[in-house]
Amino acid sequence: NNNTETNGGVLRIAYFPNIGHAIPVVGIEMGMFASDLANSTVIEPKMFDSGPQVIESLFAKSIDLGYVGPGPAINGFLKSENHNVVILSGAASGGASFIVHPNSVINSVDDFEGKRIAAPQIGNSQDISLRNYLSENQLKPYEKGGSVIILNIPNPDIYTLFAKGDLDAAWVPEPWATILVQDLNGKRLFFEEELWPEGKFASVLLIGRQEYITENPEIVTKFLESHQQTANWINENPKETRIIFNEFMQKTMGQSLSDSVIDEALANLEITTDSNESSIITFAKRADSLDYLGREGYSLDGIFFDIASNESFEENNKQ
Amino acid sequence: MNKITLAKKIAFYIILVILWQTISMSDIWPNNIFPSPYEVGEDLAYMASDGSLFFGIGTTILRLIVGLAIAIAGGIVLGVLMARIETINQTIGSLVLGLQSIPSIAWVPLAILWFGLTDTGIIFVTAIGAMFAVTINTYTGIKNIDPHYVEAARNMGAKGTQLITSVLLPAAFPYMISGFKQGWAFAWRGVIGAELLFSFLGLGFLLNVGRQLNDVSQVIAIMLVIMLIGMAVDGFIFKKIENKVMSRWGLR
Amino acid sequence: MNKITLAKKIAFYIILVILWQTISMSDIWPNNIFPSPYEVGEDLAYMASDGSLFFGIGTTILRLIVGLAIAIAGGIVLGVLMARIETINQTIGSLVLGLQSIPSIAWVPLAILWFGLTDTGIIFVTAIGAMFAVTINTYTGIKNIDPHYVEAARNMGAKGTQLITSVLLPAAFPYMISGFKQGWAFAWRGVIGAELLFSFLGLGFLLNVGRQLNDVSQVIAIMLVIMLIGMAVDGFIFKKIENKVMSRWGLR
Amino acid sequence: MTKLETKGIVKFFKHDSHNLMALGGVDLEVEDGDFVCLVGPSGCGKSTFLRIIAGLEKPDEGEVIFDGKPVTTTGPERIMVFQEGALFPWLKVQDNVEFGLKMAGIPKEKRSQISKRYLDMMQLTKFADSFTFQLSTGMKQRVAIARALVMDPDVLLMDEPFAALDAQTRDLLLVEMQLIWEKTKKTILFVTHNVAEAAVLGTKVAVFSNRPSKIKKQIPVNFKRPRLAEDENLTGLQQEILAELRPEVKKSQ
Amino acid sequence: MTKLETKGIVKFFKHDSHNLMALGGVDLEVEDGDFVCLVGPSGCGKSTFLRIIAGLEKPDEGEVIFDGKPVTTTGPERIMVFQEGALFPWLKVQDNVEFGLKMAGIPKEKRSQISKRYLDMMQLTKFADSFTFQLSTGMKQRVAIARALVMDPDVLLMDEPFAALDAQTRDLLLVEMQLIWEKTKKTILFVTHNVAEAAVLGTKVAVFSNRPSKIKKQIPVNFKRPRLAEDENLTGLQQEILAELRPEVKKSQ
Ligand SMILES: Nc1ncnc2c1ncn2[C@@H]1O[C@H](COP(=O)(O)OP(=O)(O)OP(=O)(O)O)[C@@H](O)[C@H]1O
Ligand SMILES: Nc1ncnc2c1ncn2[C@@H]1O[C@H](COP(=O)(O)OP(=O)(O)OP(=O)(O)O)[C@@H](O)[C@H]1O
Ligand SMILES: [Mg+2]
Ligand SMILES: [Mg+2]
Repeated sequence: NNNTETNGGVLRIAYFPNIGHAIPVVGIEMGMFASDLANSTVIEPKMFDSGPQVIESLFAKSIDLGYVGPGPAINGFLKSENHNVVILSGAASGGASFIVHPNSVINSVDDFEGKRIAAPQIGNSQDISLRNYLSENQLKPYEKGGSVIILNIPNPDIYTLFAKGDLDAAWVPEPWATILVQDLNGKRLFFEEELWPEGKFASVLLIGRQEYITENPEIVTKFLESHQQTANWINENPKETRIIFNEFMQKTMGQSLSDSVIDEALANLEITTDSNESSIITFAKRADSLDYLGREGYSLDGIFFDIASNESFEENNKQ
Repeated sequence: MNKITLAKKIAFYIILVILWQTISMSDIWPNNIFPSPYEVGEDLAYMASDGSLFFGIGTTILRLIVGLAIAIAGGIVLGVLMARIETINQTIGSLVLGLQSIPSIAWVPLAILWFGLTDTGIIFVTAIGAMFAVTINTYTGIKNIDPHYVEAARNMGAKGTQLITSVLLPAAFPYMISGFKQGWAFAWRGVIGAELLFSFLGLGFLLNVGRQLNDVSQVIAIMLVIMLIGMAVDGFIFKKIENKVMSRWGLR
Repeated sequence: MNKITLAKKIAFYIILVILWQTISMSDIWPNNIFPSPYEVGEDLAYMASDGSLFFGIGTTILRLIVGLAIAIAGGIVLGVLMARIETINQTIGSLVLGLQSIPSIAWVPLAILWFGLTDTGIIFVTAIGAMFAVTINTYTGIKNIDPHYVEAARNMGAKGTQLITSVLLPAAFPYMISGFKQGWAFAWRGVIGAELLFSFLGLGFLLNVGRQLNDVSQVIAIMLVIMLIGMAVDGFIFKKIENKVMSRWGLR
Repeated sequence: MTKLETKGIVKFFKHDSHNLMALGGVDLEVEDGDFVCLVGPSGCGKSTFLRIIAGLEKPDEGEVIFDGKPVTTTGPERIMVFQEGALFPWLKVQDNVEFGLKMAGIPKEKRSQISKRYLDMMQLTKFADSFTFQLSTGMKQRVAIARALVMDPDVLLMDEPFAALDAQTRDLLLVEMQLIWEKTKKTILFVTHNVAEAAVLGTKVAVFSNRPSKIKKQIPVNFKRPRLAEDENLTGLQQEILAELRPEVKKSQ
Repeated sequence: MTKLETKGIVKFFKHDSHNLMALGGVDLEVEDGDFVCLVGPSGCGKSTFLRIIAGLEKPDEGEVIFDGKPVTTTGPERIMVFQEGALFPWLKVQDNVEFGLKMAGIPKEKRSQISKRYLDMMQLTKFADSFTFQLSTGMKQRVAIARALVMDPDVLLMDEPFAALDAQTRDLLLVEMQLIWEKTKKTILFVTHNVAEAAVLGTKVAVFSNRPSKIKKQIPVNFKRPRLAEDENLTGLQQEILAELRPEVKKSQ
């Protein structure tokens, strides 16, 4: 039944087993999503471990909504037919840090020359931030003739290489940043939000297929309400959130994180439904300057799906 | 296998495990990079007891069987067509050689785009990695048939489909088996690779989970399982078929 | 290849491209899932013009060559030892069959652990995926040598290393070639897979970039390159060696 | 009555640089019930000639006339016994013998009835369920002959069927072959490079010249049967055949 | 002078269910310069006997005595010519012939000097650079003999070297073999199943009994050389050998 066509009675949601995705994790584990949508829709959760895969699945219509970072969200919008992939809401802000290896001497950007610095996959938010940060400081990556070696690798591999001492630093999201600090004595040089206006930038977004959204305004409206309420609940109950998250990890991955890691990681990010549009526009500019958005130029017109002004939702609101 | 051989084998594996344990207990590598056999065993036992291991094995094997069946059926048809119709050989044949050299893992991104994160996608990757090996071996097998067989059959009135099913396929069978064997090897690699990248149930998924959690002992545990299944398929299924064919052909 | 065959081939590929273009222009699949050949060509041209394509190809081929060389050297030594010393065959031999059935992609997590994000890690994955195929074929080749060759050689005074280098290896060569061929196929799959997961330069990396940026036409462009290189290696290097050996052995 | 006739059969083969004229116009007339032995230097085209008659190869010139009509394809009335036997290793002996019947769509029961008769005739009944590799070379040859006889062809084309046998087995089959011929009254064309064999078996021995080959001489053989290989009466005939053959073999070297 | 002697050679082979006694105590004395032809029913153990003398197989009982000393391993003084030739397909003709010399560490120049002589003797000089598949069966056999002679062995062990040849080539080699033997004065043990061959070549013909085999009879041959296969003088001798052989072959069937 996990086929490619939309089924009115089922809502397929993609998310990662990751602390930044606290809203879907809690919403699904606590049954909030399910109870808020109870009489109309079955929630079908789908777990992923990278943004591009979520986008691929949206393209293939095997999911309806998904939680991803701004990098994949922008990519998805631009690469989809008729801009079918759009941003519905925010899910988290902040929560990435620059961690330096204990044996490495990096005290500021002046020490970056010749260092090996890791970030997750190409085109991911931390990757964009890192590369932009370098160019703002007149540094170039190795493959562009510079001296800073950027290694784009999945977070778990960053951990491994960090442990082995193969890396000088890493630009990673939570909870990996905290894990590197607590487990491996990494030094947090700075929080990424320090580089943003008001110390805020969108780090997790709720996106969806426009097609699905306009065909199912009722479901989407209800889901967005549930999404908002879950966010509120999390902010009011950080301790319970930690317990739920850990039980979830134990159940799905067979392992859990230490309480102190989760607490610190949660404290380092903000669970919010604000999609911080200006930070997304900045991300897109930066991605474009890195050649990530294709050669024909880009436009973000319509990336933020506006429920208030959409016809199908207007009708829905009237009813 | 006589007793001495068996004893040697057992001794060898015991020594291997002891060596492994010794190295892991010494402090050459930290434990999270080089786990001990005990930890690996523990992980295996845990996965077995909560059922996730067997569910993973079952899922992978099911996908493998479906994918391999498609690959074998498609490969035989394509191979026969190439061997019998020169134009097909000259056109599609040249493409097959190229497609054969695309690692099946390279199909994963396309498979996700085309089929989504579904069983179909994984089966597609599995089948496409194996199909061309079967095709090429079927083709070679038919081309290498002793022409006397074909002439004798034609002389005795065999034609068309009859010729293919009664003479060409059985005569090419020893070659085709090595095609199946190669196909299985590629399919096995393909299914694990696809599961690892799709991260969607199965042994490859368990491998990926171990990796995501930096749990080297789970990684090694799953590798052992993969290895044992591979050995079992090679040693039981293929060895048996090969022996049977070889002895029927009088080669053994 | 005569003119008609060539014409057929060219016509076939032209038709294929036209068909592809037609399908992509029709609205069966959206363009982001099924790009047109024109877009793919554009991507290739772009990657060629900024040099990243050739740098990628060079990197991958270099790793392949080193990995394959290690696999062949190691495989031959191990194969000879297994064929000559029964105890090694009974112990390590049984392990080799198992290791052979571990998809090389499954080694990636361990390779990252042990070697870090280095060329060494990728070469390790490449070599280990290919080595056991060479081993098994060398072993089989030596075991299948016409015993008369060995007896004649012993009778004329060949012993020890001389026997191995002057008789066993040349006599087993036709088998070993198919081992090399299989080894190359596995190594090629291994190096691309490793690069894709390591995401550290090379063609596999470019494939991964295309994937991360949801750029299907780059994915297909790289697949075409992978396919062409594979065809070239199969068609030039191996076909040549095979023809040479076959004709020297009087089989063609 | 003329059963089979070849008229001016010419056959070229392409070799790397040149065209080789293997057959240079072969004329042969075979009466119904004849047992014609064909001898000639190695490489002169004897096998090619048989293959053309069987319809497995097309002549470049000339034609094969069977029962007064020209034939160009294979047909169940002209069945070939190959030098190597060409038995199918994936079939049991009985299934090998029944192969042609199966292709003709004859039902299983009928098939096994027919094959039983010929397995019997060839003293192979005990081995009906064996695979071919389990047979000695002589037995394999007998299966190949049974497989051909089962088709009940008018003409049997045999290409050095005894070449690979040791002396004892060959002597045995030489006798059997004559019995079969007498029993079945088939027309037989039999290629051999063994002059004694030709003298023992044939009602007629046709000697091929060297390439481009023609039929140089036809020698009738009229001794009473069964003839044996050791038969001293045949020595003179053998000498006569050899005298024709020797200069051709010389030319071919 | 006795060059080679075997005393009570016994050899068993394991078959699935039982032990097969192939050789049942073979005693043979060979004088220096003898040309001994060994004949016997198929499967009686002739090849095994040669292989034991060559040191390629160990007897279960008995011993091989060479120049008065027992030998148990291979040695350059006892060289075997295999039935199939066993030429190395990866080497050119000349390299095949020089193989034993190379193994002995003789330098290249010296090697090619020696091999040239034997290639000449075997009329193979023109083919020194050919690969073995480019040779006819007869030529291959000559290369195998040259490869053995190059080692300058005291004893040459030949296992049906002419079995695969056609009649013409065989006749030629029968003459050459006698010339080689006269030129080189080697001691030769020659296995054949062809009685005529044995009569033409040997100074002595040893007939094996059926399994468990012994030497049943030794027949000296004293006709003048070169003898030819057609030689009518030899007919009587052939009959004598056959008379010894026939009952053994019967038993073996
Ligand atoms: N398919 C072929 N391609 C090229 N030349 C061929 C082919 N078949 C036969 N010839 C050539 O035709 C000639 C006759 O071959 P054929 O096999 O008919 O000889 P033959 O008389 O049966 O010889 P033999 O007694 O050795 O079996 C030979 O010189 C051979 O080289
Ligand atoms: N390696 C072996 N294993 C088992 N049995 C063997 C082996 N080698 C030979 N024999 C048996 O020993 C007997 C003698 O074999 P050998 O090859 O010496 O016979 P031969 O006299 O040379 O026969 P032929 O004339 O057919 O060559 C045969 O019955 C054979 O089955
Ligand atoms: Mg012929
Ligand atoms: Mg023998």
